[in-house]
Amino acid sequence: MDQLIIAGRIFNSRLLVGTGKFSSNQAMVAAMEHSGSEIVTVALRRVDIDNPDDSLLSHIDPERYLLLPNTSGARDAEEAVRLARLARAAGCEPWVKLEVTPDPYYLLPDPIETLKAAEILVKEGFVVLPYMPADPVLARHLEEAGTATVMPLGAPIGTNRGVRTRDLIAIIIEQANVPVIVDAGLGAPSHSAEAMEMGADAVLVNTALADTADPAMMAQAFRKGVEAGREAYLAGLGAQRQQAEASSPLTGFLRNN
Amino acid sequence: MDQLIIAGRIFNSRLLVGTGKFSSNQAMVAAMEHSGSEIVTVALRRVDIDNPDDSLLSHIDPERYLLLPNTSGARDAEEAVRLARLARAAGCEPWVKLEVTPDPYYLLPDPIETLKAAEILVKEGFVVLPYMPADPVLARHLEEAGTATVMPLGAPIGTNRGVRTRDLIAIIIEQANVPVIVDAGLGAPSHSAEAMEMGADAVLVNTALADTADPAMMAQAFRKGVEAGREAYLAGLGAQRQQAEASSPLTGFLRNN
Amino acid sequence: MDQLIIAGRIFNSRLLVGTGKFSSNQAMVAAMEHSGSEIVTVALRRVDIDNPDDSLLSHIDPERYLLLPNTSGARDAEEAVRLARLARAAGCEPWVKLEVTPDPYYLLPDPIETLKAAEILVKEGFVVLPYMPADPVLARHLEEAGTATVMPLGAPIGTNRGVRTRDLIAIIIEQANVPVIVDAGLGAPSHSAEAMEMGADAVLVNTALADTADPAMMAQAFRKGVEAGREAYLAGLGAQRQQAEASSPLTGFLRNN
Amino acid sequence: MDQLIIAGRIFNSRLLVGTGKFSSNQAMVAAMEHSGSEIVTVALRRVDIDNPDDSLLSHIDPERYLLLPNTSGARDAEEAVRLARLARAAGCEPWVKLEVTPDPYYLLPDPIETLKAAEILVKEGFVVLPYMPADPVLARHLEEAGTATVMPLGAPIGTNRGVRTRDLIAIIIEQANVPVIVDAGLGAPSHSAEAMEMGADAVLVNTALADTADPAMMAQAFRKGVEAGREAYLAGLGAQRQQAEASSPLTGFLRNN
Amino acid sequence: MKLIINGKTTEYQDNLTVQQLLQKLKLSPDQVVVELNRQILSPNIHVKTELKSEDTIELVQFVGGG
Amino acid sequence: MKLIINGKTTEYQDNLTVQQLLQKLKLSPDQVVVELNRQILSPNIHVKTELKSEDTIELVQFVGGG
Amino acid sequence: MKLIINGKTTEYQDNLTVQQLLQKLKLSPDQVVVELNRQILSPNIHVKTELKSEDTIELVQFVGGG
Amino acid sequence: MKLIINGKTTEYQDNLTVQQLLQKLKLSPDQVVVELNRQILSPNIHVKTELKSEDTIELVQFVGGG
Repeated sequence: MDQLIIAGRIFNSRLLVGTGKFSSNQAMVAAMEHSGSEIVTVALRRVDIDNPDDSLLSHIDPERYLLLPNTSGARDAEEAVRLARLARAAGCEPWVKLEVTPDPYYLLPDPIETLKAAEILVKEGFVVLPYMPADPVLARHLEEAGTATVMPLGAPIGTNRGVRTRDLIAIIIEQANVPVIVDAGLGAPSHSAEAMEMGADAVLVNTALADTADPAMMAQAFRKGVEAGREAYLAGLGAQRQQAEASSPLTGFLRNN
Repeated sequence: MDQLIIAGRIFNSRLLVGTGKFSSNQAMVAAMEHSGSEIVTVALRRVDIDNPDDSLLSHIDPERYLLLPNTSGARDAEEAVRLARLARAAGCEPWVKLEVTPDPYYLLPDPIETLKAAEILVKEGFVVLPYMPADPVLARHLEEAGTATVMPLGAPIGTNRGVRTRDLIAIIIEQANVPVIVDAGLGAPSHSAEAMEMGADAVLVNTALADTADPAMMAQAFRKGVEAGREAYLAGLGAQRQQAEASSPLTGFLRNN
Repeated sequence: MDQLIIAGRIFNSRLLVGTGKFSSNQAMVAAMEHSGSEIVTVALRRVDIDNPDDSLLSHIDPERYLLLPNTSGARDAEEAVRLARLARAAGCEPWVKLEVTPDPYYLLPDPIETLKAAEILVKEGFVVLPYMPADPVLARHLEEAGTATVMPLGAPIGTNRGVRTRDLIAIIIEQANVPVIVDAGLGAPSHSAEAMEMGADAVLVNTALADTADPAMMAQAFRKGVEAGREAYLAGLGAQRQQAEASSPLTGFLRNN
Repeated sequence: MDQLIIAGRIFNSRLLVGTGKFSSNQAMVAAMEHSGSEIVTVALRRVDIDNPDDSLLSHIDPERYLLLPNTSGARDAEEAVRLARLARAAGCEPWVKLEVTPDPYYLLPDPIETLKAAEILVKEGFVVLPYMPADPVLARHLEEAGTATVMPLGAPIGTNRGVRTRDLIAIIIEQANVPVIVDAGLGAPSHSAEAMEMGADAVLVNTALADTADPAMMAQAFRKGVEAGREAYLAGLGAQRQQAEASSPLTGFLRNN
Repeated sequence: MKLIINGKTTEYQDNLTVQQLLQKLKLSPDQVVVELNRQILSPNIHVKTELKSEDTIELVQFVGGG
Repeated sequence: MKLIINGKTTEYQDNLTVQQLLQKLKLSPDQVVVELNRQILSPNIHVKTELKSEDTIELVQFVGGG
Repeated sequence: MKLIINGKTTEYQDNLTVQQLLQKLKLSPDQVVVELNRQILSPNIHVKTELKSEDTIELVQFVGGG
Repeated sequence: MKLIINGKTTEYQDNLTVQQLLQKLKLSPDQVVVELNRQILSPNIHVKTELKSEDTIELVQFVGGG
């Protein structure tokens, strides 16, 4: 059976979903359920003392989903490490989606600080899933540092532009010895299918699910897109051709030539 | 419930499959079944007197699939009309996938002869599904001639290049009053999902299913790709952005700024 | 020397420019001059009786530029033929850029009516340059009808989207026996260079020159873009590769391995 | 006048050329001359004691070209620094194109080692032009380290695939305070024009010039492509549109509606 | 005399040739093409072509176009 | 009797109906369509359709196609 | 007693343990993580951890994120 | 005297300065850079730099590169 294995843990779904920006917790839960996902990301923030909202966690069944805290908001390695430790202290398993994004405008990952934080967190026993630029050499450094996966970006977060870094992600997939999870920028099921057809091990989606009239249906669409891409990859895709190739036999039509 | 209606007939699947180029009838049947398709295309050829192969039809359950004969091999309207009539005489319902391809190298459709044949066949009571260039004005002419659908090409037959005519197919979809079925060139589930996300009503695939190590799995992948694209279209896709948009709240990190 | 020959007439420039939408006649003339073009298109319209504007022709030196009237506005073959005859009566040489665009929204050419008009105009002795969809089979029909060139569209007029019909234009170029002029949609010099690198014989540009703060500089930029693409085509471009290839010798660095 | 300024030095050409892989020194010199370039890159290698080839330098006029030694072959910061020092000892000005490429297959730059080497070389007084992944955050780190430019890759070296990292290079250009030179992967003049239209300050080309039947003509083509793109950028390009926009006036054709 | 010129109907007191009409409208014959009742007139017959009531006249000229 | 079947000429000694020809060729009438001198024959008249020399016959069937 | 909680300074009359502070703020200890002067506190020591003036406390919780 | 030059070991009978070595190898000092035991030598000290056995010498020059 075709399974995704991260840090020795087995998953049957290859779609990770984020929990941000949903219009309601109900919409979020519906999306999670229809996505078939087994890993959901969450963020850490200060409690608003004056009106603390109800805990997100009460909506997420820990039996069903692995909670993957991210370090979003961290601008350098130190802040990322601090967030990861807080998340663990909150009772999560020691898994962390490492994000270090100094630029608040494009939210692109910092290769230097991400590697630095990864080295520290791995030493502290964390299972580290780093969000990273589509940079094959950096992917190798992270892998050597002991990260459980690499998570190259398809396009900047929330742009819905798809696998714009295609050539480089193909190289990462070819060279990686850990699962490659394409994260950020996947705005349509066709994008997730494309990533999987390329041989990615999984994809992570959030904005595209939150940013639609029907999160549940969109989540189901992404689920199918990911499965479609994976199955096509396993079955073996035909090569692109410049010349046409008839799908009907050309010979023997009703003429004599 | 979301259904595809062609010439008043209702279909629950939006994936049409061709029966050409499979390594065996068993592979073909497996692909048909896993595709979930309800419409399969076939071609007409001269019997090889010396060793007539067993009839294709014995492998296709007429209760389950609508047989859609094509006019492949026709180089002009007259040959296409002749083939359509022969197909009907063979006991098929009067449905025809109209193909007129004078150039045996790229097998591209002839806009002039295709329209001419469509006008004749519609008058003779055929339900005409014309394979055509991705040409919005021609699509209108065909629709005015009474065709049941339009079938613009995504890329030349068998190239597996995907929706290379994207801009023009988008215009056809916007303007058409009959179902738009993207035909030819779709080589991966992501291509079929992309076409459906654009608002196409269905897609037709053949080469990609025949030209793989596991036709059954590939057919299932395309089925999911088509469903994924359709559901995403119905749910409503987010727009592409130039700037990033955080999927985690950026404010209120553990610092005072 | 590398020359463009249309209907036996020799041109040293491979850039045709349109005269529409300029902010002033001065801007138009500056663009024409800096483009190096030898062929400029013009349109025919009713005189506004109440305030007839000064004649466009007084700004265009007939010694320097071949005036190429278009049939813009024509919605069918009859209107196109009528416009062509009027243009000739106005004293132009019998050259015409044939445009038949029934849809006022996307202004896409009508393959059926364009071919019909081309057949009539060729019989009447016109040198016909037809604007057409990027449809290789239609290109052959037009060539057989006796047109002097084919002018497939890169993208809908005025969209600045570039050679979006790349695959099909490549086939037209491969098969054509008359000059192929890519028309419409070329919004940047890189687009014109790309078309020429593909082997196009010339390109026609208008919107991109009129729709800029500095038409003269933009015209010069397109001139260079067209020349660059042509020269690269003549010199012979290298193939695209999947794998990297060192541009510096890799061996013999200061280590012993 | 539009000039390129790097580390306070003024250049009139925005095309840098490499000297690798030419079939002969004559071909190399012809390409250099026709390119109009003022900066040419060279590599350092061990002398072959048994048959030392004639010095490359004798073919390059130091009055006309700034010699820019690269550190190609270096797999880490230490090797890159060693090569830079050797180049300076050879009598070059202290300019260096910093390249650190641990992977001999795709020759992609190492973000970590490149930054490390840049910091050392800047301290030693070198003018550092670093070849780098198309990574906006890394570009900022390099700029803060004091590099004179950033040189993001368009595509892996020698692939001729063009500006495949377009979205990210656009962000680098938007944010950079030093010249952005697009390096590697530009295989056609249209690619160089595209990079310049995006606002790049210069491009570097080598493989495309060496890997053609006529290096001199190809070099001239790239020169024009770069100038075309730059002038279009300065003139101001029109935006891409989804809808067509007539280049001829649509009103007042010879009909009453 | 009632003339339909470029789709608009106009009244004229006295008879006119095409040449006289163009003069009235201040249009030089080398700038415009005249179509009279769907027939194109070559400039050299403007002078001897009498207009009659209900005639439909199209006056066209070149403008910028792509 | 000389028949041109699918482009090839064949000699037959005795007279044949279409039905008899199909039997000779071991083709079942529900698998093939018969075109006689460019006219399509519906299966129910195979039995009473006599073939004569120089007749041109096309026998076609369905095959896989896209 | 002056406490800096999530960046804001607040005055409290009487002494407090971390547990008591959470009760005052109506926050359940299994919903928030407490950081006291940059040191993370495990819930089981909330009860015996006395706060003193000028203490800097961060109270954080999980929210939706991608 | 044993010298390791560009990774290859060579025997020399008599003592040599760097300048003499370059002469033996027919290399002009303005074409190559000399690295002696990982130290770069400026050309002006070639003449007075004596080589001793086991010295590691790198001789490098410019070649075409991108």
